[in-house]
Amino acid sequence: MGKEKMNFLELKEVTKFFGGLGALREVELKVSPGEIIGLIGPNGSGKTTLFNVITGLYPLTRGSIRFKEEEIAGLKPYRICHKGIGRTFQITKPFNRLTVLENVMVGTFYGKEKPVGDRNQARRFSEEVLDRVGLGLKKNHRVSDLTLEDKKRLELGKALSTQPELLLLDEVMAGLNPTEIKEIVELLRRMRAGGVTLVVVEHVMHAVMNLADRICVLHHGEKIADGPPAEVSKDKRVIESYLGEEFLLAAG
Amino acid sequence: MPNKAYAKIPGLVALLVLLAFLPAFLGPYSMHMMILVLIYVVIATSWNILVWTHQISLGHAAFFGIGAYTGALIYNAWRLPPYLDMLLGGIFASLSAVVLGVICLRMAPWALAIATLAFAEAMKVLVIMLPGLTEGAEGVGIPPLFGGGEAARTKAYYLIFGIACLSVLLAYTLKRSKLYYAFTAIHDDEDAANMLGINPTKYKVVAFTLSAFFVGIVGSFYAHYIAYIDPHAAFNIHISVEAQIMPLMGGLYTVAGPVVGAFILTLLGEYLRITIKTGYLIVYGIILVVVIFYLPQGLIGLAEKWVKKR
Amino acid sequence: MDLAIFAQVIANGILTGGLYALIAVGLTLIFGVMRVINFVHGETLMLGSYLTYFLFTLYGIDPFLSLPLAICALFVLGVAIQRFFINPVIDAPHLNQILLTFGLVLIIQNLALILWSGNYISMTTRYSAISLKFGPLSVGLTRVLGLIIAVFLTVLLTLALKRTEWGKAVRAVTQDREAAMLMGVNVNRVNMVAFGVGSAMGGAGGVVTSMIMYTFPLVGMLFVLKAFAIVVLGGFGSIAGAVVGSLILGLTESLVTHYVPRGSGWAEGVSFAVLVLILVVRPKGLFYAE
Amino acid sequence: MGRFYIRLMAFIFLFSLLGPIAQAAETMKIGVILPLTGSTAVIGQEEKRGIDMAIEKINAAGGALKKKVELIIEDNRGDPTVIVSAAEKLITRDKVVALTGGYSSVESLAFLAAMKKYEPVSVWQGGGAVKMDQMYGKERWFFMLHPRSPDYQRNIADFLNGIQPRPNRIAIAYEDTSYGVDHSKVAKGYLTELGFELVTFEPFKSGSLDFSALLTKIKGARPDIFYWIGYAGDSILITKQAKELGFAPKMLLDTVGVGFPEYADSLKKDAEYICGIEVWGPYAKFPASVQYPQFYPKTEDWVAEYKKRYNREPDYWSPISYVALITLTNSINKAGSTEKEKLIAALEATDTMTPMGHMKFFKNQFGAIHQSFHDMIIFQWQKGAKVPLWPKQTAGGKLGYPLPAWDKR
Repeated sequence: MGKEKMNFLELKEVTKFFGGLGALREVELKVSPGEIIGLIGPNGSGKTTLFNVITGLYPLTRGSIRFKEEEIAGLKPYRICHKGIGRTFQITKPFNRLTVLENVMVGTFYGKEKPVGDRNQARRFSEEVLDRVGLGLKKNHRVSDLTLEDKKRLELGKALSTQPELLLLDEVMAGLNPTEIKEIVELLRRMRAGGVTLVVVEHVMHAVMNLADRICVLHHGEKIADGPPAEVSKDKRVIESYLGEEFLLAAG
Repeated sequence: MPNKAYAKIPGLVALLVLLAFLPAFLGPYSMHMMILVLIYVVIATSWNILVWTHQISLGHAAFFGIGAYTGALIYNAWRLPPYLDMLLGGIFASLSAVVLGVICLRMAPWALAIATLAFAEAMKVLVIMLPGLTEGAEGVGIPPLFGGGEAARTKAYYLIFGIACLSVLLAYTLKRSKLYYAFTAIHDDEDAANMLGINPTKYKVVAFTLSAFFVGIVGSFYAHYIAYIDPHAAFNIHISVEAQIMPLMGGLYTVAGPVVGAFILTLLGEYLRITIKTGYLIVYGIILVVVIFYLPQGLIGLAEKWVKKR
Repeated sequence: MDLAIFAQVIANGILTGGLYALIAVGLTLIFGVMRVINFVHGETLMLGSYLTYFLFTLYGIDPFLSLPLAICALFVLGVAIQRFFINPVIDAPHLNQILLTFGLVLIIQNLALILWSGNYISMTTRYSAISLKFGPLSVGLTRVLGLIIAVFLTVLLTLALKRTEWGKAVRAVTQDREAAMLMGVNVNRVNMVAFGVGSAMGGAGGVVTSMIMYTFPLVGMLFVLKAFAIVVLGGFGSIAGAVVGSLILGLTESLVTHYVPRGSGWAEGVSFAVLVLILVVRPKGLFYAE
Repeated sequence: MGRFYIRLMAFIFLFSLLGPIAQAAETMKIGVILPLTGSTAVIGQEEKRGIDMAIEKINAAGGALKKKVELIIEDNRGDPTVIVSAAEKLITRDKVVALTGGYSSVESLAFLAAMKKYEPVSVWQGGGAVKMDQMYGKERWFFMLHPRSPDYQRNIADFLNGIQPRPNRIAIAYEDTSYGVDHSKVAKGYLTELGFELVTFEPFKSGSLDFSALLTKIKGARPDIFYWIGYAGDSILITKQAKELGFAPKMLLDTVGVGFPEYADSLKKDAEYICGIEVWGPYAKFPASVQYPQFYPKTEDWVAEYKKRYNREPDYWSPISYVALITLTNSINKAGSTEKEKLIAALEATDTMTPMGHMKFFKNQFGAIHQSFHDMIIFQWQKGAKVPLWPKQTAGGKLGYPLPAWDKR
């Protein structure tokens, strides 16, 4: 906020209705390059829907989404991917018929408009990505043999394989134990250091409060707060509607 | 992995050599059956490509029929070389697949299955109702391939053998190509594939087109070989059904599966027909049920299990 | 345009649509609950029609009396088929299920062919082929009775789905199988009963078929493709969709037959084209709830 | 993986071994191809009844050339692809001396196309399309027992032309198969030639679930005569729905669909006054054969025997199949050899009375050199029985015309 950098991602009056049901109402959001934004809110508040709208899986009812000064609303997901936005899914979506390495190679092959043609080059790059997310040793495993943590890592790896500039992460820490969460947080920090901007949907409060530069809170499809973690965690509406005990529990 | 692939080569070469020298050993009837087997090898292999993208077609008879009619009508009109006819049959089938693919792509797999079935029926109606163009329900006769007779049959065998090899080679190459990654990603999770930069529509149409191409070619080959084609035979739902049963029996998603399935089921079907006089289709049905219950991965899956155990 | 004739064409379309609906409703119920493309449905129709035929010719039992009998018999058969054949592959890919049901079709059809020969048979009751006159309209009594049976059974099924515990469970499973399972719904039981009810509807279709047309061992094949087209058109699992889809198809065929030269030959092709066009606009069918 | 290929190859090898195995020539083998399953199974089974009766008698009379005649019966499911496989098998593997069978023109055309290279002697009862005559009529090895579509339609046209008062407006509907299309074309030619007005000329899908739309259209055209060219189930449904729609023109006429016993059994009094055409009916009165009384008794006796055996009325497919097979074995005996030219000569010399009528091959005007049966009978259902009305000299009753209203039948 207030930073005078170029607007990396800019959402204006983003509104999404399912039938008569408003899932997102006039959401505004600005993301600068290199930021980590935490996106929080109770279940059903519209976080995942917001991701789906940004990535083009759902058509927008109204509003505008600009990425690097270019309108991307209405583009198909694969076009948005080519523009440099990657994402993970809350329920991991691995390609079960492929090995871990092959999963990542899909993104390497197709993630950019001009795909990597050379197979060996693609394989090397994919292996690097796997090393970065800590799956280097499991590259030939079947996806079905992976633990939950590894599946989440694979989600990250697949997203990274498209060489995104902006990454939308949907609950990559859910269901993991504290040690695993720590590892993932470290991984995300490294990714940011590597130049990737992150928007993180997360329920694990202490982790997201630690990680994020800024926190956005969604409630019933509306943005009710936006600011540095310390500020947001004291916001009355946020505590009432969402954080409350849960935050205390998580912090404890 | 590479070792395993090399281990297959001697067997494969032996099989090809055997098939290449088969005409020397077989009587005319067995040759006829082998030609039918190879026709089904092509159909099953081609159909299986579509499955890689999780699209189920119940209407491959449409591509077969389009190929057959293209071949027969063009040959009767202009007497082009049969090879060219077959190529044109494939091209027309592919074109129709592009149209069908573009129309049906947003459908769920089951809806697509029914839509393709309807497409085949609609094509049959079209052929019947346009007798000026197609000679309608009475069917079209064509001079037999290579002039008929036994020598012609051997030639026909090598021709279909070549076509079958090409279609299997296409499947094999595809399986090892970049395209296979896109196909499988779409198969397993279309949204996730989309988010990794894959345009599902495009690759589904590609799969449809490739899948239809060789089926159109063998449709045209069939018309030339049998020397007579009619709408009910060309757009026969049994072709569409066999196209699915064979890969399933052999092993879906694999390259060898449809080939094995086509061999076994064509020969088994004929064997049952001539040995069990009444109700052999009951036995065929029972075999189908047993395969689905006890061999869901097909014979290739079974073979791989054996290999692993050893 | 002659209005009287137009009215007759519409009436024909509606009556045919009613017949289609009777077959399609059971099919869509089965699909909605189990996501199984069930080719056996045509055979339940065939069995229902032979049952009716034999009860009538051998024991003189009126088709209307054999209706509850056929419904019960096919219900039991449907439950058995579900229990022993469909249930084991309920989580298998669609394709395996399609081919499984296809295998069953081959078995049942060819058994029937051996048992009852390939003859086309039909029966004549006191009220068959009697025509009812409504002004200029002339319609067959049995067709109207068939429509009444179709409406009655569809309404009954809809009420059962709305009002009973089983109905609630069916709707829960149709919407989201996993969620229903988590909510404590006995999905296995729901599946079995749904398959039984669907098959019973097919059997009822057979009773009507044997009255208004004819039967032979392959009669199911005449219906099943069209029934699938209707189910897809209406939206898989939607009863209302199946009814509307049936009427659309029935009316399309009737109108095309009457107003297009050589229309009877084109009718089926046109109705398939309509199917594809509707699916282009609504890929999941008319009444598919997101 | 290697083992798997070995197994596969073993399988192929075993199969190829099956080919050359031929039994020692103890018996005289004759191949029969019939649609015993599939949607036309009803015909195939009727044909088989005639063939079963024939083979019993043939072997009781000493077989062919003093050998027992062995039939190898193949089911082709009514599928033209399967008929080719079946014929290939019979000729090259079973080495049959001759072939008989067949049902539809489509199958027959596929059969002929595939068999041209072997030229097996075939006494064939299937198919009536003129296309067969034009494409393969000159084949010396091919003998057609089935009347041609013009035989049917010429008789129909003359019959209609002779009705007093003469009808004028005729509505035609035909099934969308080779059979329906071929017959309708020929019928159109003859009828327009005689000055009839064709008020509709509509195809319908065989196996339609509903004819009310088509019948409403035809009813609206106000024909004197409704003539449909359809089969079995379609004929039953068309009759039912014509009544439901109150469609009662002066005459309802079909080709062969209304000839099946099941037609009248199913419809009872609604079948009354419906007219049809057939090659033969159980009411026919042909005398016994002079040369072969053991095979060809007078029609009445043959029908009685059939009824005793099968407890049903024969349709013409039984006797035509019966005659086909016996013609073949008789000719083998007469030729004294199975050598092709001698056999063809013996077949060409066939001239006998049969329960089906006079059996003799002649050149027809459509290009075929071997056609036999061509007399047709037009009948009307009256009081549950077929009454022959045409040709006039053999008429067994009076035509009910114009038809009474449906409720007065």
